[in-house]
Amino acid sequence: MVNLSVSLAGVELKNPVIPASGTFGYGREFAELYDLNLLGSFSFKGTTASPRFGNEQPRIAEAPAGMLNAVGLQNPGIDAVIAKEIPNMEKIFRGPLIANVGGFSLDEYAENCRKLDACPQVGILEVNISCPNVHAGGKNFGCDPNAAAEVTKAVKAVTKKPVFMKLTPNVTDIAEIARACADAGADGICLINTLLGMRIDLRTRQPILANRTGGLSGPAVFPVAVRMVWDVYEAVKLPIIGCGGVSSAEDVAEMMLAGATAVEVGAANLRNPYACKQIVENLPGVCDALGVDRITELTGGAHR
Amino acid sequence: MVNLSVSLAGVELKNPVIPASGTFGYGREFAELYDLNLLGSFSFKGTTASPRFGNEQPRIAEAPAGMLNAVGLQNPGIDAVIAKEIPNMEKIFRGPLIANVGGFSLDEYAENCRKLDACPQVGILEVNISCPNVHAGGKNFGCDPNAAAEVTKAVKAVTKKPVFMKLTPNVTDIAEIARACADAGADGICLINTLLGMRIDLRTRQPILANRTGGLSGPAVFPVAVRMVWDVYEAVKLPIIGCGGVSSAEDVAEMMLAGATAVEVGAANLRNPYACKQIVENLPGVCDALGVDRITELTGGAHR
Amino acid sequence: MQKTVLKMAQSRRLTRDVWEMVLEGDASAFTHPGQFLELSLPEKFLRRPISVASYTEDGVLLLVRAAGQGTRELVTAAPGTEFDTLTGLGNGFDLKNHGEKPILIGGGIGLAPLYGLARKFVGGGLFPTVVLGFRSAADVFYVEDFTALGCRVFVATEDGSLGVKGYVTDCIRSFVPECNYGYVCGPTPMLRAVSVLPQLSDGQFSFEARMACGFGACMGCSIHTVSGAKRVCKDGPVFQKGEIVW
Amino acid sequence: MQKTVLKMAQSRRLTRDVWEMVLEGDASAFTHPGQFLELSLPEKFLRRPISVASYTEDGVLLLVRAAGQGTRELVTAAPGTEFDTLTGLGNGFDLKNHGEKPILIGGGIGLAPLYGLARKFVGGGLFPTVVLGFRSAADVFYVEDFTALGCRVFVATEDGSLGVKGYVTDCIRSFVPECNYGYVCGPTPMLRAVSVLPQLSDGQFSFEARMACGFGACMGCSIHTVSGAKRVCKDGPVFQKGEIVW
Ligand SMILES: Cc1cc2nc3c(=O)[nH]c(=O)nc-3n(C[C@H](O)[C@H](O)[C@H](O)COP(=O)(O)OP(=O)(O)OC[C@H]3O[C@@H](n4cnc5c(N)ncnc54)[C@H](O)[C@@H]3O)c2cc1C
Ligand SMILES: Cc1cc2nc3c(=O)[nH]c(=O)nc-3n(C[C@H](O)[C@H](O)[C@H](O)COP(=O)(O)OP(=O)(O)OC[C@H]3O[C@@H](n4cnc5c(N)ncnc54)[C@H](O)[C@@H]3O)c2cc1C
Ligand SMILES: Cc1cc2nc3c(=O)[nH]c(=O)nc-3n(C[C@H](O)[C@H](O)[C@H](O)COP(=O)(O)O)c2cc1C
Ligand SMILES: Cc1cc2nc3c(=O)[nH]c(=O)nc-3n(C[C@H](O)[C@H](O)[C@H](O)COP(=O)(O)O)c2cc1C
Ligand code: FES
Ligand code: FES
Repeated sequence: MVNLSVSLAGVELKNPVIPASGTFGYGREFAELYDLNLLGSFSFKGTTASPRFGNEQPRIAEAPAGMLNAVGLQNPGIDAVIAKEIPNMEKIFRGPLIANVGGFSLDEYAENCRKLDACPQVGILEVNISCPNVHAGGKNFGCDPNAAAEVTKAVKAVTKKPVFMKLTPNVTDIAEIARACADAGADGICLINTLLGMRIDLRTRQPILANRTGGLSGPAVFPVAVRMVWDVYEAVKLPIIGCGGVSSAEDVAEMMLAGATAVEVGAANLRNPYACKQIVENLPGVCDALGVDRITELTGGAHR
Repeated sequence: MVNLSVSLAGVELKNPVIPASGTFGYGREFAELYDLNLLGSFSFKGTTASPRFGNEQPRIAEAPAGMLNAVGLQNPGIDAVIAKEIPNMEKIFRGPLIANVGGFSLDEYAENCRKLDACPQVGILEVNISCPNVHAGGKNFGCDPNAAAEVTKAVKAVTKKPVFMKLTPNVTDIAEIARACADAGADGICLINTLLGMRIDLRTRQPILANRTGGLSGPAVFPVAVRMVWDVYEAVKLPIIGCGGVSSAEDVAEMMLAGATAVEVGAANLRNPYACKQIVENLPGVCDALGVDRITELTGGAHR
Repeated sequence: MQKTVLKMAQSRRLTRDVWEMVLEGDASAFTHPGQFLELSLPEKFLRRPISVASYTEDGVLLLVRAAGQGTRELVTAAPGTEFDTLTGLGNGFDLKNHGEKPILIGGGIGLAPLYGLARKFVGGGLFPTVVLGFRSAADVFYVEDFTALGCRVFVATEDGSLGVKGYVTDCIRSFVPECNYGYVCGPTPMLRAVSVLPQLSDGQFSFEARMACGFGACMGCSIHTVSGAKRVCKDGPVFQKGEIVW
Repeated sequence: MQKTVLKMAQSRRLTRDVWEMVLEGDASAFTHPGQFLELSLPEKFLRRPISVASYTEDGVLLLVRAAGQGTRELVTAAPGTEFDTLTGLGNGFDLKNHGEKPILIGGGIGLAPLYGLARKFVGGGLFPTVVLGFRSAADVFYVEDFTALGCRVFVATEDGSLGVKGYVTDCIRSFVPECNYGYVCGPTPMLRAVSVLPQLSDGQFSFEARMACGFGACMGCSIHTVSGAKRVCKDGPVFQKGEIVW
């Protein structure tokens, strides 16, 4: 029997498989298909202070071995999430939840995290810094080490829960951003969010997405994600949640060898609603084939 | 009859289809399969001052809808290229060649371009700035606007041929790099080079590539390339050679709508040696379907 | 929702770009006409949403327009080709509250879900009026199939090459002014035009959106409604007239 | 090189991970044993290089080890499956300069190109000695096929469960010390071990490398030789002993 359990900054997960934020809603649709308690955790849809509709239609475009999305953080707002969604999630998943937090200002991040700090169901705060800073001309927090550090500090000041900073891959030096977050007190790093992309409709000659650009995810980004997880593992001594293009148990193992302690699965859930379940089921076999008794042995294995 | 001809900073091409550097060697292998004169031009393998073996084996890894390469600029050096390869290429392609130039210092870039300036067969210098600067601790020229501008100036000082700066996509703000090149006198921009990626061999637990990381290319990167071409088109008033994941005539049209004047085809040549020929053959049909008489009408069409 | 494998049984070309396809397999997840399925195609990451034109326990009938590369591959797949499919998606039409004088209004390929709806109505003894709009005579399909059910069918073509010249709205105004409850599916401009026909006091409108999941998880397909954001895939694709924000 | 479509005619399992496959189609681009082809597989970007174990005008024989996902898909493809293929790749073995006493030395799946080579030699009246190495008896395949050609065949297994216990080098030293010209294909450590056997004054060694194009365009497969960088796919896969830098 392979031991699949992992620990993320003190939070114990029965296995490293975590549906990624925005691809699992609040779990409801998947709970109709399988028992979510087989998952390590799940990261629910990114939450902002106010309710958001997000971007106009179309929000989805296809890409080779992947997809673009420009949902734009649609969510009912932090208060509704805490009042309605978290109690609902508690009914379908007993383990610690990962709360993905968005924000357009330092205050908003802090406010959201302060409120979530009071929710015992939430085990980890995953702070999505791929958001434009309205106080800095819309510059993305995650693209600047100082801004990333400021968000980290603002959030750490209001919570005792472990804080994982979720990084955008659209940067020159991902290790620099990770170090800034680590120095500012982050408990872990989650990466990658989506790569900025665009598709154009030949017929209309306009970008397919109403928002013009969207985030590329799915298998296409997997090698980029593995490389960035590798870079961050070399740069900081924090647990890493690896994410980007994972769609099989083998991909989970590869991500962990690159340095991840746990692994998020995003777009794969959308194409195959049973993706996470199948990955969890196949993981022991993959570990056996690799001669591994405890899956934690894999973490960072490629650096040795 | 659709008019497919395009002009790149004064250099006339019979159509916008150009095999990308490093995926077409010096044309020889393809000339055995079809008449290269059906191409707009071709960009031959990146040239450095000295002969280079490049990286050790393995240099190639697979990726979803793409591939990683870490060839490492294998080439016989500028003098051998000028003495042997360019005369050979002249025999199989009558149009203007695109000379892709690498370098590990400003001097090396300038030296290579000075020598190529004397070659009448070369129509355009395509300066690959995805190279580490040995004088700046190995920092990539293409990741820093100042370094990119310095290379541009160094090269422009030694040649009268049009200079296209070939950008790396591994940056936070591609428009900033493009603007730096434009301000420094570039005649055009070529993008994108490969996205940094990594694959790990589960069995050996080590990165597959001897160089550890490699460059991701192929269809997987197409949406990223389209987005960056869009961004650069908005940022500078220079002709753009779009590149990255193009594998069909439709992709060429999409790249042009995003802002490209001509389009390079890379990894697709490796998977299908007839890729460029088929794209050229299909282009009139695609233009017809889009109701376009002159293909130049497409350039930047999505910005209107 | 169910994940299952459907097998291409037969495919028949109806017009230059529309095919009728029969897929066999477990279709037990369908409960209402107007629901849809999502087919997985080789070398495409996203599934393709297609309405069920009708369903039985062991198969579905699809009407598919070859709109792009994916649907082109689909309609030309060889018999026996298997498709990994999500079935029973979306809410479908509500047959109970059909108003006084229901009318089925379809634009082009949008008629697909109305066929199954008409069959259900006819099975229950109600013979709705059907108005179908097409670009031109060459694009017309499935009119006889609706007629064969016993429905009164009107055809409108934009160029007048068959039936009434003009849009479905022109046809409805002129020939069936008495109908007051619409079941509507077609391109969004048509839906909107139909929605402002004063004679239609109420109705149900089936929407399209680019989808990533098709089952409510990603918010990729959300539209504005009077009661806030709704997902076309899960809360729709059929929306009550009163909910819709145009 | 030629781009063509090959169709799976039959596939037969030989050991737990090795299959014999017959593909039909235009194989006229092959001129030498030791050449290879590159098969395109659905959902894989890069083609898979496989040696031709033998070829006729209208087909090829392949021996394939299910090493990863791609080869697993390949060996289990249904008869009739078509593969877009580049044929006639690489230089292959030189049969003319076979030295005085040639010996064919294969390690595991590396025996594939040697089979065609042996057939060619036998066709020309020369019956080379063959030494084949395997992990264990369960992994042994194609020994009878070489024997049936009339060759003298030695088998070595690492665990001694069949034939000589040890590596091919052990076998060669003990049993065929007279052979002095090798045709060698197998894993790189084996090639190297064979190359330092003092009895082999010369020989030809077939190499593997991860390839992107397979036809000389990308420099993905380059190795060091005494005369500089050479491409395994185009300048090889067979290299003369004297060229090789280990
Ligand atoms: C609920 C619903 C029911 C539908 N029912 C039918 C039907 O019964 N018959 C039929 O022929 N078509 C139907 N469609 C439209 C059909 O889904 C698209 O024509 C198809 O997805 C186009 O795929 P493609 O690969 O051919 O085109 P491409 O343009 O190459 O597709 C690229 C991407 O855009 C998406 N896309 C493109 N057009 C549409 C569209 N109109 N709606 C949604 N997504 C789109 C594709 O799914 C794919 O992800 C329906 C759509 C929805 C949302
Ligand atoms: C010239 C040549 C001749 C060959 N002849 C044979 C043969 O006759 N029979 C046979 O069974 N195998 C042969 N091989 C090895 C065969 O190409 C690999 O086993 C196969 O590519 C593995 O693909 P996969 O998808 O199963 O494995 P994966 O590991 O999933 O493949 C991933 C990538 O790595 C490449 N790769 C993995 N292993 C190798 C390898 N050993 N050599 C080259 N590329 C590799 C694949 O081509 C693919 O691009 C030959 C290789 C070369 C270069
Ligand atoms: C439809 C969609 C919505 C997403 N929403 C969020 C979000 O709200 N917050 C967030 O941090 N990441 C969001 N992401 C990014 C994913 O969580 C993940 O980081 C990314 O998709 C890469 O993983 P993948 O390739 O497995 O999809 C979203 C991704 C998709 C596809
Ligand atoms: C094997 C290989 C070698 C390459 N060598 C070079 C090179 O020498 N110089 C260069 O500027 N780009 C080089 N590139 C990058 C390509 O020219 C191109 O920018 C990139 O691959 C993206 O295009 P694609 O997705 O169509 O392959 C190379 C790419 C590949 C795959
Ligand atoms: S497509 Fe995912 S929620 Fe509708
Ligand atoms: S694989 Fe491309 S040169 Fe050999």
